[in-house]
Amino acid sequence: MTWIVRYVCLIPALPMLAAGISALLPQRSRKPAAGLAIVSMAASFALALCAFAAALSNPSPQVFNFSWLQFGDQTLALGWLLDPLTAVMLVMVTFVGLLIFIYSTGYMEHDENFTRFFCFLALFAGGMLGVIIANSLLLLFMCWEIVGLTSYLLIGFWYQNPRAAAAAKKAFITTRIGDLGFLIGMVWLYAQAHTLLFYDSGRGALESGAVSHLAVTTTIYGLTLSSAIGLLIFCGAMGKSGQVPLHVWLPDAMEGPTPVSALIHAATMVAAGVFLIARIYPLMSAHGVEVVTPTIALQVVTWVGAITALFGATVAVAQWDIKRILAYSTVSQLGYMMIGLGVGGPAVGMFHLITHAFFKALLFLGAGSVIHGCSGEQDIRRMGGLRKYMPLTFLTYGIGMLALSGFPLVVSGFWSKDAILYSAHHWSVSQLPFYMASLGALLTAFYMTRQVCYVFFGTLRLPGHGPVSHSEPDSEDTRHHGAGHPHESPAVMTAPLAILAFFAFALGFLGTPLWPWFQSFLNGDHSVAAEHEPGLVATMAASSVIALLGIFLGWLLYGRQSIATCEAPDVLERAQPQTFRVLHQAYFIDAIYDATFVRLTRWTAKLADLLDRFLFHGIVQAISFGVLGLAWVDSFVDNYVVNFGFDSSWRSISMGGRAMAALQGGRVQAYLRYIGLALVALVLYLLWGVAR
Amino acid sequence: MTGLQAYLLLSSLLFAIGLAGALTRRNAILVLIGIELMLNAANINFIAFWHYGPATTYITGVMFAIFSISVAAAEAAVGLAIIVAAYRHSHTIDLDSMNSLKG
Amino acid sequence: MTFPALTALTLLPVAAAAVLLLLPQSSSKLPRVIAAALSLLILACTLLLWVRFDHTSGALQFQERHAWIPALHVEYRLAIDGLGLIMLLLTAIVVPIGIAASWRTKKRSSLYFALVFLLQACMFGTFTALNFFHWFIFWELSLIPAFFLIRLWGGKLAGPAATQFLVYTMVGSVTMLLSFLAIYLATGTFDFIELAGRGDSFLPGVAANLGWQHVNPQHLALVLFAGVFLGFAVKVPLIPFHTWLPAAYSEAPSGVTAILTGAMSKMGVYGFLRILLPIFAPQIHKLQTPLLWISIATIVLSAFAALAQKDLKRIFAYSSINHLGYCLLAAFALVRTSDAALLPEQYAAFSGILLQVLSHAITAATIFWFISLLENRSAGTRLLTDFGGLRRIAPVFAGLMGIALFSSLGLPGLNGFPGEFLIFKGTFPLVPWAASISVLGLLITAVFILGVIQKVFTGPLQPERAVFPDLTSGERVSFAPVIALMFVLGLYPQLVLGALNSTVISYVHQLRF
Amino acid sequence: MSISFLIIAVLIVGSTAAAMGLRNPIHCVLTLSITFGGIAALFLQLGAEFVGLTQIMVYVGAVAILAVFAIMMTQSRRGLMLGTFSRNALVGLLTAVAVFSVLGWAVLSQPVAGVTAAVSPVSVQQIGSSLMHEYVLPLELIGLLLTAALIGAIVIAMERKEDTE
Repeated sequence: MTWIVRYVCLIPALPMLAAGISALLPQRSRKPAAGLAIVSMAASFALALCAFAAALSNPSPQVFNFSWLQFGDQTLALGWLLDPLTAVMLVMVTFVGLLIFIYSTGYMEHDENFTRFFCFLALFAGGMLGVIIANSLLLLFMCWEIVGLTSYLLIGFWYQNPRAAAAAKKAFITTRIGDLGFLIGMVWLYAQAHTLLFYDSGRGALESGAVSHLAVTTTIYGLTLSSAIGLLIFCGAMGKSGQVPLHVWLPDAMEGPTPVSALIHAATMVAAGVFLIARIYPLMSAHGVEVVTPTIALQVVTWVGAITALFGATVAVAQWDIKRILAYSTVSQLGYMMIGLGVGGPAVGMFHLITHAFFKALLFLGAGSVIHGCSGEQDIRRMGGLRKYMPLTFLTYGIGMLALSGFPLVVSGFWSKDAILYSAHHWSVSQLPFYMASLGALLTAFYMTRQVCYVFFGTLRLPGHGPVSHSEPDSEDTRHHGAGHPHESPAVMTAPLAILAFFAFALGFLGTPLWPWFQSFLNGDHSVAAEHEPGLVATMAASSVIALLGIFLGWLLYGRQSIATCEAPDVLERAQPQTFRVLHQAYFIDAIYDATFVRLTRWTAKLADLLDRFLFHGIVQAISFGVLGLAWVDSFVDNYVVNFGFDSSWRSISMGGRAMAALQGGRVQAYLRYIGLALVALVLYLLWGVAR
Repeated sequence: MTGLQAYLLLSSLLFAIGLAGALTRRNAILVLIGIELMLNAANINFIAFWHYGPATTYITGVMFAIFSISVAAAEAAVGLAIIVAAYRHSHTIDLDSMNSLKG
Repeated sequence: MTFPALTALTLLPVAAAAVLLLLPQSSSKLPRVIAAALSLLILACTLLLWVRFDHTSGALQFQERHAWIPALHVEYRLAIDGLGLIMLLLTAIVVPIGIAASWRTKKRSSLYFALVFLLQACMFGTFTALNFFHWFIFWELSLIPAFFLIRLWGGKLAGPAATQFLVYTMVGSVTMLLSFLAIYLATGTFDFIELAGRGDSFLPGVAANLGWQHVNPQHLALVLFAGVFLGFAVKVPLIPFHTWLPAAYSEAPSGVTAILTGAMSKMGVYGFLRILLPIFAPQIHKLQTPLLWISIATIVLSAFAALAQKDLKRIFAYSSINHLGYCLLAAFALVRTSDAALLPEQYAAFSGILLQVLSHAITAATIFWFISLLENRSAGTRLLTDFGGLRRIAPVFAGLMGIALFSSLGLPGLNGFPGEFLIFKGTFPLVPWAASISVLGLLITAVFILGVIQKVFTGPLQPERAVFPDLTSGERVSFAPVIALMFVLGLYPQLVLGALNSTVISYVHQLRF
Repeated sequence: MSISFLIIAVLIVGSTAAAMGLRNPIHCVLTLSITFGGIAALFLQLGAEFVGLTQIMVYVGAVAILAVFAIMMTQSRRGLMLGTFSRNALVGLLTAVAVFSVLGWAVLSQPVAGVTAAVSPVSVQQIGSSLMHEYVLPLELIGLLLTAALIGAIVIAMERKEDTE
């Protein structure tokens, strides 16, 4: 075991430490807090590179386990591990995180809670890196929840805005619904495998011994145990990765500051679900000896991913908010990753995760730059023509857009998405996910083109510029001090954009079919992807056509004629107002949830309260009234039956007493006399007794 | 009449005289003295019974007499003190005018 | 003869109460300082006991055994194992918190704090007694200081609430007493350990021993169980025996509520673990399904009921029911099976209960402490609708109370999580359906706790709350150890569990059903 | 029945009757001391020397003196000598007569012969040793009683401040 395995825990520990320290810092120490966070992140990045190098030289999982607690004679161990999956994620998260930290110093410059922001951000980074290095499902779960907490804190960062507070709560609760499944799956796995460690020199839950036991044991509905547990854990992944139907929190999460959206809700945390499935892939894919079809668990993952991919893409077409478009796009891309995991294995899914992290972070940061430049404006109808004012942002944003659209051959997104489409095409269960994914890819290219046309082309439609707008602003955010006209962002913000843009290009070449380094690295030494497979070129051609067609359609509808005013309805809205409305409202899923689950919860709460107040309390009241009634009867009997007899006897005693009292004259000598007479009587009595 | 009976008769007479005094005198001090006389009569009985008892080595009677004398002394001291205190309170020791024990 | 440590520990709060009562009545500040110092002293003594406790042994320790009423075979018998130890510890931790939460008590404060100490003494007595005779004396005696604390220092409706509390728990106690009298008449002993050692056949034998030939012995055993069960179910409480609790908790002064929920409710849990499970395990095994349903109802319904409340104290009153529901879920699951393969799960469940009672004591007491500060700063109101946006003007208050609230929610890294995890880890393999349904409670807990945070701390600032001072530095310092304890127990639960493992093993092995 | 007994008996009865019958309390007490002395002589005659001497010391030496003091302290300012008899004197006298007749009858009617064995006077040493052995508890109690009586008498008779004011 190399030294780096032992110290890999420092990678999450450093940002956590930074968070702890800056939590104690006073509000005004802005520079120390930001500096601390950035330095810790940089150190983590350096360590992550070392870890990466170590994983390159030894791709088998290396672990460091320790005992966390004991119950009875049992020991619950936690630990961390280093394998290619961890190494890749570590580098990606620390690098993107570092860039976003730097960017945030510019973006959040004027915020009064600047210190808190970096505290939360560093805590998030710590939690996320903890998820990555965890060698125990429990440790992963714990860090997972901490990540959820920081997501909650950061979405609700502008807590005075009730919408942000509500969105934060919604995010936490929605992901917690998934986490309940995760928790049950985890305790089930623990009960069956007797450990929660992933790798423990042959005894781990993901190693052949435990997995083969789980794969042959069946439980309800003919599911194998491994699939059942895998699906329960997948619930957690669905919550975190915004898969339908638990995606509702992700668009609302855009209430948070934009760097948060970029880091947490695009690049890293939402990908944690994908990472989780990749991590427990041996469990998900375990099947008995004679079965060859993909396991139920992986099929479910694929279908959920496909539905999510198509859903997100369609909804993104009809959004106005620059960040909401990207949010739905993220939902959709996460769906792609799930498809990739389901049909092609961890390497395919993870490749898209990594490339997506870079270009989506780029897009969000670009969007942040746009919002910053437009003084907080987020509605794309009020933008336009920004390429003149913000050339650098435009350039990098364009690269991100091409990457997301899957522009053929040059950008990373093309290669990763192509790998997914290829695997989906060859899936043995059904072709439908392939067609859904293809349609989604077309729409992706389309809505990204639409967005770019709205934002960067045409004329400026900001209020006070160009044609005067009378519509009241959709967002009353005035957090950013506004200059009169759009302006390019400072270098501290554009430099990360440029770096990310470079990687949005370059990263793709790590995983092209000609040189699938990434896949072979992730799959360890048993790489099979190097050979040319049938249909590869055909799929590539098809996906190229799809992407180009999408971009063309977008340009046709939005770019050819520049949008003049911000009141002008969308082209699609004009053509299909009903459909557009449905899409704009994201199929009314929020409204449906409000009408069903939320209302159900509220009613159940009311019911529980009423039960309490009236039924249970009522029973108690009835009993107490019964007792009171008895008491009344009793007192009646007492007063009129018992007391009557008692009173009369008492009265006679009292009269007797009065008679006796007359004897008590108060004269001592009288008493003495009585005593003397009594003596006489006594002696007489005794003598009489003797005489007899 | 045996010797013992003579002593017992004497003590009875003494007792009766003491009782008569206690019952008839108005002066509280004399009442107390009457009571002392009754106690003395009892002491005579103790000694007489001891003297005429089965063996004079059983000295229970003597002991009783001694303890009785002690108690009587204590009683006399406290009783007289009470009388003095009562006198101070009501300026009289006339038992006919003292009836605050009345129930 | 060894030093009677447990008797001494029980008498210590009595002495503290005496000291407070001897203080001059004029000063209102002196009693609280002395009370705080004395409570910390008692805590230190309890910690000393913790250190001196032989953690490698699951046997009863610090035993004191004297013949008391030989004619009735009543002994004065005190001893603790890990279970008693953790109860003593949490009581000793909660009382200083309760005193701190009562810092602003003006009215007859020395009497107030003296009653608090008497309550503590009764709880110490309950947690150390092993003979029903004096155990029951302490159990009942604890009602008296609690009653007066609620009645005299409570809110507007404190009178009915206190009476309800008293009568309710008395009814439970009476049924328990009747059951134990029947057992005593049949067996001739009041000793818990001896009764637990009698095996599973003695309860059905009660009918024969009493000479009740016409009674079905199994039915009689169940009736006896029900009597004792009612006593504890009211105390914890379990739904539907809980209706005294919201009123009592919300009407009592917050400091008292902190003690009621932090320590006194644990008397019920302790009763379940010390008395009900060892002695009545066969009956619990027989009635397991309904009992599990009761605990599920407790968990889920109380969480939903909390969601419907507007008053902060009522919310956390229900939350307290919810959290203790998990303990009882695990306790009932313990007697599911005697399959040796599931022993680790039983260990986990029992360890989880122990951790959960400790962490709930700390968390709930701290939350009520915060609520008392909130009340002091807002002229007594504690309706959710009266607050909003406090985080802006009281960030430290919001941050620290947020930590306590997230601890109550079971966030990993804080003290609420390890206990809940172990409970689910143990309960799920034993009774999967019950564990699966009761996770719903975790979700609803999150909903209402986040709702509290949302309504109190976020959003625009309410104008009438514009003057809301943040925590003073004194308050920050006094909160620091508690918050630190939350982190320590959350990150390193072995600190507590390591001391209790032997108890866990021997306890689980003693269960016979 | 010896002559000495008769003489002593007559002395006792006469002085007692005088003590209970004279009007002047001082005279009463003076005659009373004769009674006490007679009783002491009776004890001596019966062989109980220690009791007899105790009788003289306690009654003649202490009680009688105490009574004289009490009488002097309670002399009314109006000079009224409270030696007279109460209103119900006749009833009291009758009661006393009844008591005497009953007692006398009881004594005479019973055959109480008594054992007139050789009288061996009881020695002071004998009394002392039995006081310290068999009767040690009564002795202690008597000691306690006397102490209490001493303190009590002082407390009761003590002049209170508010009385003097």
